[in-house]
Amino acid sequence: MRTLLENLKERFPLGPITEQRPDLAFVTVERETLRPLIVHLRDREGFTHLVLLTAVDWIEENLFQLTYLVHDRARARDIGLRVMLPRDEPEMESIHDLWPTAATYQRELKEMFGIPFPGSPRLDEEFILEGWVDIPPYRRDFDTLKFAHENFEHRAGRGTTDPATHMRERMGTQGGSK
Amino acid sequence: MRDEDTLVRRVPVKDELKKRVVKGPDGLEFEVDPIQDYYCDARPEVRPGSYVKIVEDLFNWARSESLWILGFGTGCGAIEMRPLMTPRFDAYRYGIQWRPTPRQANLFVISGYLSVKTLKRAIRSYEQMQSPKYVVGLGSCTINGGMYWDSYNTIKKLDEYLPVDVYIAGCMPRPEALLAGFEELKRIIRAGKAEGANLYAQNFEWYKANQKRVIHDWDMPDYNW
Amino acid sequence: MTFDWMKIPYALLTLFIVLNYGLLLTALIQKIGARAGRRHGIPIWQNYVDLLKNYALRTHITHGVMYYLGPVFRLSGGVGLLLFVPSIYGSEMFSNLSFAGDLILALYFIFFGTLGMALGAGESGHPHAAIGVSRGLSQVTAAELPLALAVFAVALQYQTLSVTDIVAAQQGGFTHWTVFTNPLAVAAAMLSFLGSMMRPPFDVVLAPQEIPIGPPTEYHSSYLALMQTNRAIFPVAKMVIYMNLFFGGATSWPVFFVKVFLLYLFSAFVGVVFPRFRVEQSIRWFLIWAVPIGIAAILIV
Amino acid sequence: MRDVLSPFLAWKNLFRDPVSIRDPLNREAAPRYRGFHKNDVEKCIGCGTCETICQNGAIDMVPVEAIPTRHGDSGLRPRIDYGRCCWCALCVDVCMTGSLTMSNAYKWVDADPDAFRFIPGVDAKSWDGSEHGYVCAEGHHLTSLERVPMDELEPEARISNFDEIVAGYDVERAKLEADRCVSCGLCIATCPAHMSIPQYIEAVRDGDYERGVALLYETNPFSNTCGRVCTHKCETACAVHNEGEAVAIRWLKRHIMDQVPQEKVREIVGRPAPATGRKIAVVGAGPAGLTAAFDLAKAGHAVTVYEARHAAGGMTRYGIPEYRLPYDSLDRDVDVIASLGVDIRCDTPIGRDVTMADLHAANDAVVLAIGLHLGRSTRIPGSEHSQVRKAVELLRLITDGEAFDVPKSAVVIGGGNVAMDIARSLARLQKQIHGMVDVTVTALEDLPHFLADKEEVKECGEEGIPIFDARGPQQIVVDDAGRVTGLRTWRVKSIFDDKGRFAPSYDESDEIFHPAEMVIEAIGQAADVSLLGEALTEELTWNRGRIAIDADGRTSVPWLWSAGDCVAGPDVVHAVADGHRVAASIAAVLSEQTISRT
Repeated sequence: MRTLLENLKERFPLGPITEQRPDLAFVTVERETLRPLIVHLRDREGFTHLVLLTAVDWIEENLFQLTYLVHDRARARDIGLRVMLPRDEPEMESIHDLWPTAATYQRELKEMFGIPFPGSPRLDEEFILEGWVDIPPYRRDFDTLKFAHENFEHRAGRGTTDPATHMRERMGTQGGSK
Repeated sequence: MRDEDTLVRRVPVKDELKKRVVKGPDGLEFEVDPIQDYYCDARPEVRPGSYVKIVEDLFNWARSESLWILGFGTGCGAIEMRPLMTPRFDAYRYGIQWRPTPRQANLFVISGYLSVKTLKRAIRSYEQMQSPKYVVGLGSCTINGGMYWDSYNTIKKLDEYLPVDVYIAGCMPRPEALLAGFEELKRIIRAGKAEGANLYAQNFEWYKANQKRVIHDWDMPDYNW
Repeated sequence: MTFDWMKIPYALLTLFIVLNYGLLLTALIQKIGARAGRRHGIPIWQNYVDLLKNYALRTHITHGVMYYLGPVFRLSGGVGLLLFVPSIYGSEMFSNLSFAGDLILALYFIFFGTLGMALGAGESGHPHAAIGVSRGLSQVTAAELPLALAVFAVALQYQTLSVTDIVAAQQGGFTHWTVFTNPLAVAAAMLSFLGSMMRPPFDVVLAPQEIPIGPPTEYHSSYLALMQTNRAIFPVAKMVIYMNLFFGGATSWPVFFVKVFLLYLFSAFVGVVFPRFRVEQSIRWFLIWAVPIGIAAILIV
Repeated sequence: MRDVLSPFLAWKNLFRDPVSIRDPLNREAAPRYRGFHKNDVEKCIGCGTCETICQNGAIDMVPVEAIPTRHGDSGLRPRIDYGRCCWCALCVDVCMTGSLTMSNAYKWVDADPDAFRFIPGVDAKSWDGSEHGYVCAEGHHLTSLERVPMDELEPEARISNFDEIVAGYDVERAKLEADRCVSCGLCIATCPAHMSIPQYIEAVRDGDYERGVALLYETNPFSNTCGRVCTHKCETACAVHNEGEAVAIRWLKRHIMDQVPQEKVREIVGRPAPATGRKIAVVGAGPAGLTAAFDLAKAGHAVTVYEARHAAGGMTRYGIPEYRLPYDSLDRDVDVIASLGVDIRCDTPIGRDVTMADLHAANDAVVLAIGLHLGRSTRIPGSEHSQVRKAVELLRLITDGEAFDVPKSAVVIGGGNVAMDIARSLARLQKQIHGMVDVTVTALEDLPHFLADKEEVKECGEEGIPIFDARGPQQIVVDDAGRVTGLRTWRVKSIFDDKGRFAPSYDESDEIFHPAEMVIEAIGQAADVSLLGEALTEELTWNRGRIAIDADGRTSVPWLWSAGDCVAGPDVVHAVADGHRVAASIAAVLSEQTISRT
């Protein structure tokens, strides 16, 4: 893994590298570097399996993080490629031509995070959500509890009491108060 | 960052459901409106039972002892239904069996959470079942949302959308609890109180309004059967 | 030939006996199968309850005339099969409406119900039903082939097309039964029997556990109940044919019950322990194993 | 061929028993199955920790008719919504009393979806009596039951001096201790001053001490003092107390004050509101008087505090020994109050140069917070002897550094904190002067009913002071030369009669003679009301020797309020609460007057 990373460093501009395990490393790369790098990994280094493509919303940094995890079956090792996208302009190049399965992931990311992958097949078709009417729900500025309360009927008859407040109301006459 | 216009996806009608003109094998052209033509679009009606009490009692007994369950596992609770078919629990000895088609089933077991997408299918399946039909809500999720109480995509109160005859507490209820629920349902049926289908027909507008409130892409007729 | 009108109530009595016997028999076989799976299985009266329940449903929908006629055809296939074949040999009461060429009619009736079913199910418009129909018809055709061959062999052997005559020829001790006089034909017929009894491994068409349940997908309430009624009568009727053709027929109701039960048990004996074949597997199986035996049977005769 | 035939072997099952469960409808679950909830409502304290931990929002705390709110019990009980619950049992694991458990019942079928909300233990259920089910594993607790240890001076190191015994937590330990708090808030109602205890503990957890100080000063300007010597009744109400050691609330309060420099504290407390032109006089610079002064000064009133002694602090300074409450800690509290512009005039006893009438004339309101500075006497034979002293009197001498004859041996009568204070102070002086300790404590109460704090009793023992409990003093023995030789006591059979009145009965056969040069009475204190003057004493309404006040601390004389020990009995934090109350009452009355005047 170490040699592979050294090798990659020579060929591609790589960002920060985390070696999580001897057989698992994460590399952060620029948006433009991803495609040549992942093609290189697939065709030259034996990382033939796209394990997953997922995203994280770093709302505080105003970034989306895409993680492409690829697996090398022969040597049982994985590399995760991270791409940081600005949240306000998160468009990313599609890799469905490299792995057809990527199209499904990309469709899901479009739906749940609103990250567009132009050219990806069936990208705009509904995946899990049908008739979704709010911002993509995996975005962290989406308030799921609020949405649930506004959209769905909850059973009436609930209501709680704060022990401290309740005790003060019941025992308030003892001692002074502010 | 919340930009309603670009992020909110309006819900277009699916292509295969749009009105269109097709050419038949005989060369004649005719218009097809799938939503109208492919379904029987009729309002449900209240169907009273037999007026002869003893006959209705006999029928109810037969209905209770012959529960045919629609094999549609909506949520995680479906995993608890499977053991019932195994020799370990052997639900068949209680007159319970699973049918693969809603037409032949009388009992719809909502096995846990219903996502909005599943709800749509569940409603269609329910409406295709023949009266009298029963619904059993399984576990917390059907009662008040369960662990998905704050989820953006699951309904919280099943009885808002379908008439439920019996609820079984648990997350998920054990197969034994399910059997107990079915036994309770049998009791209710025998007592002639399991009239969910008529309830649904009576309060049809209310149910539809609730259903349409959460199913934003309503692209089917109001009643599918 | 004068028609004895008394035959009609007698035939209906046969029908009644066979219906009840069929309902109990299928339940009993299911129970035996369940025991082989180490469970209790359904109550013995479950079939009655299911039947009553389905007749008692309050709503039913139709998809057109053929859809309605499907179950009717199916039931008349079963009833017809039963009525034109003598159930009890030598009994005036229970010879039903049998006549000289009834064997051909019987073969026709076996197929008739299935065809009617196919038409009705096709009318329902449900894609699963259509899949079921195509599956069912191909399998039934494949299964019917060895049976037809076996029947021809038997007809050749006894030089008659009357079931009554065939039974008569087998009287006088069990060594006279076709099963011993023409074992190859019986073997072919029994393999076909497995295929047409809708039990595993050949039940993919109608298996209630399959997601596309097949032709009955859209059938429900009283339609389904008609089909259930048929499902109680039809196997018995078919087994009557088998019994008459190959196993010496029955001279009294107890013998009838025992022989039919054993025949049914035979299909269950195989069915309980084998998993389902896919349609193309079962067709191949019939063509490779059953058909050659049937041809051999004809050749030998 | 084998493949074809071997499946037929399955037919042998026909002759074996079915594996089906014979009666699945009445099958009992495993003994530790997580079934439906049970709650021992007697044990439950309604702390709501189960509600807090529930990830599904399934638990509501609701009042229950039959369960009253009382000290350490909110009177609320958890109501569980089985439309939410997922039986993860976190609520059982976290339960602070172990009252919440699960039965192994698992069948509940109902046609009514609203039926699935119930209060375990209150709404009777069939599984209430179930013996099996999930309970929190023995010894398994989500929160630590043991208090983070506090560094203290060893008995040998502390007996010869008045150095503070308790070292206080460092930041790391304080965080660990703060982590044990479940923020239930049961303590708040118990605290007379209703301090925001969970909130300031949270501030410790967050390391945000300035927020902590701000929270403390909202309710208590004597946080340095209370952080050391508060009676901390809150800790008896602590939810953790039920199964382990209560959170060290007092030490955490002290920790906050220790962490923030004095200038910063003053800055946080802020400046008073614009002057209102109203003037208020406070008699007595103890916690009650100064708290009232603090509140009133913050509101912009001009406050003058008159103190008879050399320094402010009242009983906290003159009653509590320095090893428990160092004077500089007290000074910090007083300093903050003075920084608000409160004019504290020491050595100004009322009745000598200034009278109550003068105060009335010059001010809009007067607060009487004179504390309990007179000791009570046992009035047993020999108690008039000059070597029979009052504890409060000796403590005052010690504080003022005035010399007195430290006896070689002494016996203290009393079982309260004052008795412990004087015994231990005396022991220190003995050690310093005589090099050895010889103090004995005798008390009416038996040890389980002791009035003094447990720590006090324990530390007393550590410092070599024997305690004789359940001893009734009968006679102070004076020898022929007129010197006290000791105290004779009888064993107490009971203190109160069957009507609950104070009427001790003794076992005369069990007599002990405690030899001593000096006998110190520490059986209670009284207020010195001589300063009121005759006219005012006449005018006031009295209640069993104490000035009668209404719920707001106002006396029967409209311009006079009274607060603190002199009306409420000895307790620092109670005095603080009293101070707040009269301040609020005065402020309300003054603003009413302003409105009616304009």
